[in-house]
Amino acid sequence: MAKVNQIGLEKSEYRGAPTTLCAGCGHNSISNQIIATAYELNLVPEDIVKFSGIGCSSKSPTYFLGRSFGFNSLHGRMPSVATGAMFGDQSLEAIAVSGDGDTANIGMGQFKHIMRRNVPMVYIVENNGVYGLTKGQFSATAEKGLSLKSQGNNPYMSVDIVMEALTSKATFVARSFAGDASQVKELIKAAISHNGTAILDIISPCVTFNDQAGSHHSYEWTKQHREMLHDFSYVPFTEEIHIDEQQAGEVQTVRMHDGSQVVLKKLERDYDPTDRFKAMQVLQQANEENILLTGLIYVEEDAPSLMDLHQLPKDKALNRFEEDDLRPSKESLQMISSLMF
Amino acid sequence: MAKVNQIGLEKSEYRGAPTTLCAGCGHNSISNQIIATAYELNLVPEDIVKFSGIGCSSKSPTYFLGRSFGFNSLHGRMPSVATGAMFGDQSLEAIAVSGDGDTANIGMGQFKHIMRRNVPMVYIVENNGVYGLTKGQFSATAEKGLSLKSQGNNPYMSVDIVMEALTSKATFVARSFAGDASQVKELIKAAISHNGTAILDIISPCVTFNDQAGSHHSYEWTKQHREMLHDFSYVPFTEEIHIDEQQAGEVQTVRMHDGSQVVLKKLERDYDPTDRFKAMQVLQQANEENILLTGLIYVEEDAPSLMDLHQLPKDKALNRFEEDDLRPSKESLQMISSLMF
Amino acid sequence: MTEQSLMKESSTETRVVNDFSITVATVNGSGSQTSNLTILRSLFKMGIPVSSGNLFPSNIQGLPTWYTIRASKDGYTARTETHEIVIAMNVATFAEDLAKVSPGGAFYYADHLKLDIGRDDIAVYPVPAKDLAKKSGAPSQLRSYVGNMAYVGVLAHIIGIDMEKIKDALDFHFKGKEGPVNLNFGVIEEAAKWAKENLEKQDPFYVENMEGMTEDCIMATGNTAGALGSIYGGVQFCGWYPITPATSLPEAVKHYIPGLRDKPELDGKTYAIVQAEDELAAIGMCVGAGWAGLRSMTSTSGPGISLMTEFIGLAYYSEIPVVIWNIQRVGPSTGMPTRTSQGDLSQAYYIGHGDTEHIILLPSSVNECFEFGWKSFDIAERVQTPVFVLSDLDLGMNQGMTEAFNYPDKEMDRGKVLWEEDFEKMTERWGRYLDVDDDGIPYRSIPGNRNSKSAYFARGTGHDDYAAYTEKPDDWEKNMARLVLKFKTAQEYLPSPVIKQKEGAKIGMIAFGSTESAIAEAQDILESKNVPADFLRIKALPLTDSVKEFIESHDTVYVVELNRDGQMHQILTVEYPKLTEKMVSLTKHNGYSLSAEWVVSELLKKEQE
Amino acid sequence: MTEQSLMKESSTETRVVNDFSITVATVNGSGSQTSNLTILRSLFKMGIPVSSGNLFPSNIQGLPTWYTIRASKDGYTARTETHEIVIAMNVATFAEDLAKVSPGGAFYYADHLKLDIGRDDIAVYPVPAKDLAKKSGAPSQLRSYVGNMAYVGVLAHIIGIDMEKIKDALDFHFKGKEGPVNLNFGVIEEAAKWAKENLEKQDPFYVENMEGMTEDCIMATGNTAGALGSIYGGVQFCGWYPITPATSLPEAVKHYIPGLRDKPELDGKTYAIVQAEDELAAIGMCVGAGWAGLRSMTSTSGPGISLMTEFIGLAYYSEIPVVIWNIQRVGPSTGMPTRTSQGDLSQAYYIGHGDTEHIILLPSSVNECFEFGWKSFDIAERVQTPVFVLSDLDLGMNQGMTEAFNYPDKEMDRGKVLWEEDFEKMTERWGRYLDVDDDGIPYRSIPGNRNSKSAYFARGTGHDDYAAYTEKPDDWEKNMARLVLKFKTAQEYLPSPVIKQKEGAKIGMIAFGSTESAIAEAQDILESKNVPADFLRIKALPLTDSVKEFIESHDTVYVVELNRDGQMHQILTVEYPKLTEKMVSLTKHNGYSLSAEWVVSELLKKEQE
Ligand SMILES: Cc1ncc(C[n+]2csc(CCOP(=O)(O)OP(=O)(O)O)c2C)c(N)n1
Ligand SMILES: Cc1ncc(C[n+]2csc(CCOP(=O)(O)OP(=O)(O)O)c2C)c(N)n1
Ligand code: SF4
Ligand code: SF4
Ligand SMILES: [Mg+2]
Ligand SMILES: [Mg+2]
Repeated sequence: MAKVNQIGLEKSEYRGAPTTLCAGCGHNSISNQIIATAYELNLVPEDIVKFSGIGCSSKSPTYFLGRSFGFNSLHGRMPSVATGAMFGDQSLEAIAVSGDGDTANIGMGQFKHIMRRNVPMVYIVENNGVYGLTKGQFSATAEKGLSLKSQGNNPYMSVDIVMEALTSKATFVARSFAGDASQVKELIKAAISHNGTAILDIISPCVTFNDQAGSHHSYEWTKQHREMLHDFSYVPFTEEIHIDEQQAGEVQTVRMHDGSQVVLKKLERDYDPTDRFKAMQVLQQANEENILLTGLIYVEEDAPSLMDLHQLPKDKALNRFEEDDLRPSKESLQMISSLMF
Repeated sequence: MAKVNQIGLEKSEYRGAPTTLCAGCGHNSISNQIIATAYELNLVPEDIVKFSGIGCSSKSPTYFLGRSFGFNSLHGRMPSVATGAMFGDQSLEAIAVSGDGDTANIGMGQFKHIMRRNVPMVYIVENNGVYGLTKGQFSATAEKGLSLKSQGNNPYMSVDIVMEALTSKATFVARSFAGDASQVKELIKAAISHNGTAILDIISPCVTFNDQAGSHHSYEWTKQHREMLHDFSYVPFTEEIHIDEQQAGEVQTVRMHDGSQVVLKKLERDYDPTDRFKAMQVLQQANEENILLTGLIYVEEDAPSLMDLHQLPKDKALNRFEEDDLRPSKESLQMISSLMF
Repeated sequence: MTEQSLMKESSTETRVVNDFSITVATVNGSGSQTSNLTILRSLFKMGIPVSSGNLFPSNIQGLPTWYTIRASKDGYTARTETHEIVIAMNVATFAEDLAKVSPGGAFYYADHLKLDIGRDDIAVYPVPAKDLAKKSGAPSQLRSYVGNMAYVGVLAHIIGIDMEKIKDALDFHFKGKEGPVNLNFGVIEEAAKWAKENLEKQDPFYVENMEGMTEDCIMATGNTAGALGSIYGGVQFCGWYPITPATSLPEAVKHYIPGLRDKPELDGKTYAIVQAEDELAAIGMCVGAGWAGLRSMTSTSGPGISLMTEFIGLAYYSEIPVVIWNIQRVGPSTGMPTRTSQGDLSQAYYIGHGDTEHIILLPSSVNECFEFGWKSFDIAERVQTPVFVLSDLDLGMNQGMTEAFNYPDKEMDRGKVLWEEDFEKMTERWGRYLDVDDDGIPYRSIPGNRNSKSAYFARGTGHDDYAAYTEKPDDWEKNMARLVLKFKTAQEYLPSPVIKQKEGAKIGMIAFGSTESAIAEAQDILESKNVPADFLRIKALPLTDSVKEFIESHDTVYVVELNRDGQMHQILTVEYPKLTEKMVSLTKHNGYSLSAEWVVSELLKKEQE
Repeated sequence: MTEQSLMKESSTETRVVNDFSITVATVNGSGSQTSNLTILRSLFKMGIPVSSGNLFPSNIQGLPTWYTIRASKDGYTARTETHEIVIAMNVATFAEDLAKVSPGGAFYYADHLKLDIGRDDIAVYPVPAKDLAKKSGAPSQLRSYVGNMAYVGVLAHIIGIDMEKIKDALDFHFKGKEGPVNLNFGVIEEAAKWAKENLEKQDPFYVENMEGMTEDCIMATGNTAGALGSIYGGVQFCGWYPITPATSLPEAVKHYIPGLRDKPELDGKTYAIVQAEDELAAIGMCVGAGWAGLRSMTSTSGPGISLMTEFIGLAYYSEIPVVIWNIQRVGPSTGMPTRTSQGDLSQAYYIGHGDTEHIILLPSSVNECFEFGWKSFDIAERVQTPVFVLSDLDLGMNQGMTEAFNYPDKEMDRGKVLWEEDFEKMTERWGRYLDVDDDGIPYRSIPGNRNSKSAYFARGTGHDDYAAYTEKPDDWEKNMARLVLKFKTAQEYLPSPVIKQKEGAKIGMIAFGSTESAIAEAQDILESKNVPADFLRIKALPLTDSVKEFIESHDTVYVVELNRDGQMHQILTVEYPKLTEKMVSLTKHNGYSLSAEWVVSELLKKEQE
């Protein structure tokens, strides 16, 4: 018999349709980590809802969590669709996948505005610096000067998803690399525990159009220039955290909204992910040194989410309300009419 | 006889149609400073082209520089129209006016992308925290928690135009206040000298919908919380700069692309506007202290503009080319055909 | 009444009672709205049928604006081409306003505008606005506002408005707050007194209390009515972006919904209203919400609709209910944002790339804005598609007299939705786009449904009956053919046209939306000229068969509309190609609402051809 | 040729020469394109008229894809419904591909796909793809690519492709680089040799060198042709955003323009190409550039057009020239991005809120894509309005045989533009929107004009003759009426329809765009069945009078198109309401291009009704 998790589901029950992406595409690795996360966190697939825009990356929600609802929407417009949909049943957990083109080019406006509203969702940018699905044009995250055979030189300044998220006061910002399965997975877990928009910028190489060694979105470059901010691990709220006395000074824990915690063990740097401005500073420095920092970059656990702001009922999904609660009484209409001079 | 400037124009020749904005609107003050700038810098009105989106602010180009071409385009889409139009005659100087709604709400995407491309233009955001023309709804720059009688409380996080510009690697970023005519004027002068996108975030109170004392976009609040980064003055390239020896340590000069210079005299702070990251830091701190910093926040003079990148001819406007240069020869077509297997 | 005016009155043969229009010319932002509404409301309270039209500029303060009130004992509410009474408070348009007055009409003007009159075919009354404002003791920034009350008083005296009703109107306006009521009423009384003492009645226009026409009526704007209708329709999500003249609809939702829908026994709100960053996001949120099972709506105008094009196509093809109000203004492009139009009809009907078709509701009155407010949700959820409600600036923003709103006479129709228990009972395999009932309408499930068979992946890409991605030619064709069938089915859920007949009519008129009042009035005028014409009003698209029958049964049918190209005429031509010879297009499109006079004269011109 | 096959050949009564189709089934991303193009090009070099169609999925790698080559000695280039030769290289679609082969046809398959054949009505040939790839010594990641060359060799031997021509084709493909040419040619020769030794000819299909049909022809895609046409039209600005199937057009502009337009005597470029952040920005830039006097263009597909709606309305109303290519794919919504369609016609014609109307060019061939590439700029600048060029995926992305491009036979028409010297000479007051010539087309000035009278403030809001803001009803009406006149004038600048007559024809067919080839073939088939039909091809909208005459002069006219709702039929109905009885709509819309067989059978069905 296949192994099951605590709610009795096999890992296969978290899968979706077979992928139609290229063999080796970073996006597939991320899909696998989403599957692993959901399995390991014992999530009920029916409690999850998936969103995406258009692109190779945005196709990927077909390839995980086949038992969850999902909406493959329009290019660059996933944030608005997710915002509206999340009002439907506020108990659902949203996992959204977008691409760098989908998010930073056509989707820049909606991306920035979803963070202002702190819509509760995991927002993964599968960042490869190009438009995969339309065959390799530069996206806004491509580094200035990147040269691609079919495209020439990229003349424009690049967008840094993480800096954008920090500037927009996003309440959870992380970066990872599709090649680092365990970091990706732990970060997704933490993101799921977060009450608000959790931005995950994941470098996810496009093996077909942008994986040559020099490119900042290639496996090779990323592996060589990556530095972890900390050793990151996620502890579900059901488990206790044990920290050696010896380690104490080296470890920081952050308590997530749902009671789980993330444990950050110090590596090279002293890094406090609850200080937004320091985060910007450290990142900026790393950029200048050509270092790609990964890990949990910023988190703010006490900001209200959009659903909190709109005071939705706690016990009943908005989409389960019926005529009784939705249509005011006949008397009220008379009252209103009498006000209509 | 009325006074004329060095090219023999009266100030009135820089005016436009009579304003139809509200009496006391900050936007009118800014229009006046644009007029004064053009007059004082001896600009030929025909060498200027104006752009705007839609809003009270975007109406204002009708009210200055009546002898310049202009395009009152679509809501939030001025940046793209300006980008395309600037290819027409690369010798023109572009002055664009937008509103906070026009720029930070519907226009967020285009705003961010114009900076990536460094389109040569002065981009003024007449920032009042509301939608004036549609009667006072919150814009994205309205501070969180702002309360307006007809609108209730603003629940969402605010957009900081200057931080956005810095994050987007804009090459000229400044902030001012419509109530400070001389600072506005000097900054516009410097912006005009800049070769690239010059972002000017000007707090410009809406006296009709958002000028109550507590509002961060009111005359009163701004006057009380404003701090100047430096004493800023613009020196045209025709003039020499004289700096006392005594002052030397207190003064920084920045040479603009056209040879003019800006002179920054130290006030409270030690501030170097050529360090983008420091700029972010200083701003962030000021935000936390509820201080509105004004002045030249960042400038980078050696970045190529979009026109440089596209290697447009230096001596002749692109829109003056004719058939001779635009239609390849008959022979070339035969050559090409022979390649069409 | 003074003796003098009594005398005058009895000597005036052509006494015109409750049947004329009053136009007030002011500067916008000068606070004349309270004055104008006070006149309007006091006439209404006197039992006189009234309507109003506000011709305002696209800015906030300082430009000319005209407010017209029509009093019509017969209940006509359309714009008229004549100006019996004009009140000139704006120096900039003084000459123009003076010229406008119909011969035999009355001209009131602020007496500090010392300008030449030079017309002797009209009655002329000065209004001592400045003096009275000064006397009122109001603070200086309020003077022009208070000054506007002066013309109310003078007018009230001259045409005989019931002072009690004026008080009522002010009471209503200031929600009973004594301070402002008294201040304003004081000025009005003062002005009336001044008029009594200084002016002599020279014109034939009077108002008198009347009965039988307005008792069951209320006064509201179409946008308020639409908002209330939406609330009674159970709106759960409203995502919107400000744009004139659509803004006041969602703002009214926001204003009224807490009082009507918040209940102590619920631990939260049953709705959410989000001002989006633009129209793409507004409709995106609405589509998301509609997909997630919420009654979702937006309100915008032409430019906003254009921006929504891609999303509306997605909603059509992925079959998501959403209600879209378009309060039409004059396009193309930014056009004239503060003028009225019926120019977005074809756009709404066909919007989107590829083959599409959309349901459109066409309210003609404030009352119907309420009705379509709730019905639109039933239709959208039943048919699983976007539903447009096409109102316009005239209907949406002007205070109009209307029958009191009727409480919804049907239970909510949530359409074919499957919840957990439905899936548990199900024996066959469910397909999101499977046509089980042969009516083209499939069954949908809603995110949050915890049954493991209920989930599907919604998409704008080619999909088969089971919502799976497909590029197969037959899948595509089958699905698109089902959509055609679905829109045929839709017809039975749409409001049918209404027909007003005239005896012996051989010709007909077809119209829709806010022009109804002008057409109905034109019908009466035509009858009086012995040109009886029937009138069919289209309430919805796609068309139902009775429209066809109407055309068939008349010699000529005039399709009257407020746009340049005759868009409804074009749609009728496409739908009924065999009847094209009978249809004649009559169009007007200059930003003004339709007048009966224009309809009559254009129609008679064509009849004579 | 071996004795054996010679024998076979002479014994085959039904020898079919240069008249069949070859379909290759592969996996996308497996590198079969070079093989397929090599077959296509070698046949073309043999003088055989050829066409190709690539049916590919909307992903990058790993899904089934089919490439069809039609060889037609009579020069027909439309898709056919029959599959005489099928080459199966993809295990996933093996059964389906096998079933597809027409009775009497030939089936080639990669012999490592060890699957059942089980049909005895067809010839069957294994292709030793894997073995040969291995033998070639190619590195492992190139094996499937090299393996694809194997079917070229086997096919070449069996149907008799001229080996020299294959060499030519490879030479062209690899731009003469010896390494890859030899490698690939080696595999092909090896495979042909293997076939010669191991296979026996069992089918009737042959190719032979021929003359007289292709000598003046070249081979290109519509998108390449459109790009070149634009370059010869003097494109100065191209703002675009990637979308299938429109991407390759701007990419071709970018590829070809430096070589054709850069000149040593100029100190810079005479063009700029900007990949925008989305379609709203792309069209925004183009509108800005068009306003600033540049020949400006964009290229997109349905979803992109939908996003451009608001800007296109602005360009219509502020009268800015811009060329918009829509390479149509199947909508609504994201639809089927890699399938062809004519479904965006109505959208293009009427796009925008308010009353609008747009010029549309409808290229039917690769050659015409070139022609409309340059003409579109002349028309856009002459009429000062957006011009759509509606191509489609089939025409845009498939290599098609076409007459060599004709160099523009007219000087550039820059339209009514005023520069400094014109203003200096001017005596009257210039008005940007003044109709001086009574043709509805005003004179425009361009930013950068240094004459102080030349400036104006462009706007999408209501404007008068002098471009000043106005809300006056008469200004609005007058301007909109002028636009109607302008579009009437436009007709004289548009390409006229072409008519192909058949003797004794009482019926006609109307079509447009890429379906021409199918209709022309259908015409011949119909003639052979004694149903002669004339054929009018619409090249542009708005329609010109000859279309009307064509309809009038036939008993029935079939309007044939690739969409669901018969969009051209609808437009014809609106334009010619009196002729509706004569028009019958024939539509097909499943993502495939039209076939003559379908046209014939549908038309005959209707004729019999
Ligand atoms: C409105 C619109 N414009 C363009 C496209 C074409 N398109 C599809 S995917 C894509 C880019 C995707 O890039 P990215 O988001 O980086 O995803 P990736 O494929 O690289 O994972 C584009 C431009 C579209 N589908 N819709
Ligand atoms: C597409 C579109 N949506 C909405 C509008 C309506 N509208 C006009 S101005 C405006 C907001 C302007 O706000 P801002 O840019 O801050 O300018 P302000 O009036 O405050 O100066 C809006 C929403 C429009 N004209 N076009
Ligand atoms: S093209 Fe690139 S992004 Fe798309 S599936 Fe292939 S590797 Fe991944
Ligand atoms: S409404 Fe506000 S922004 Fe608009 S003109 Fe008046 S003061 Fe200025
Ligand atoms: Mg990408
Ligand atoms: Mg504003």
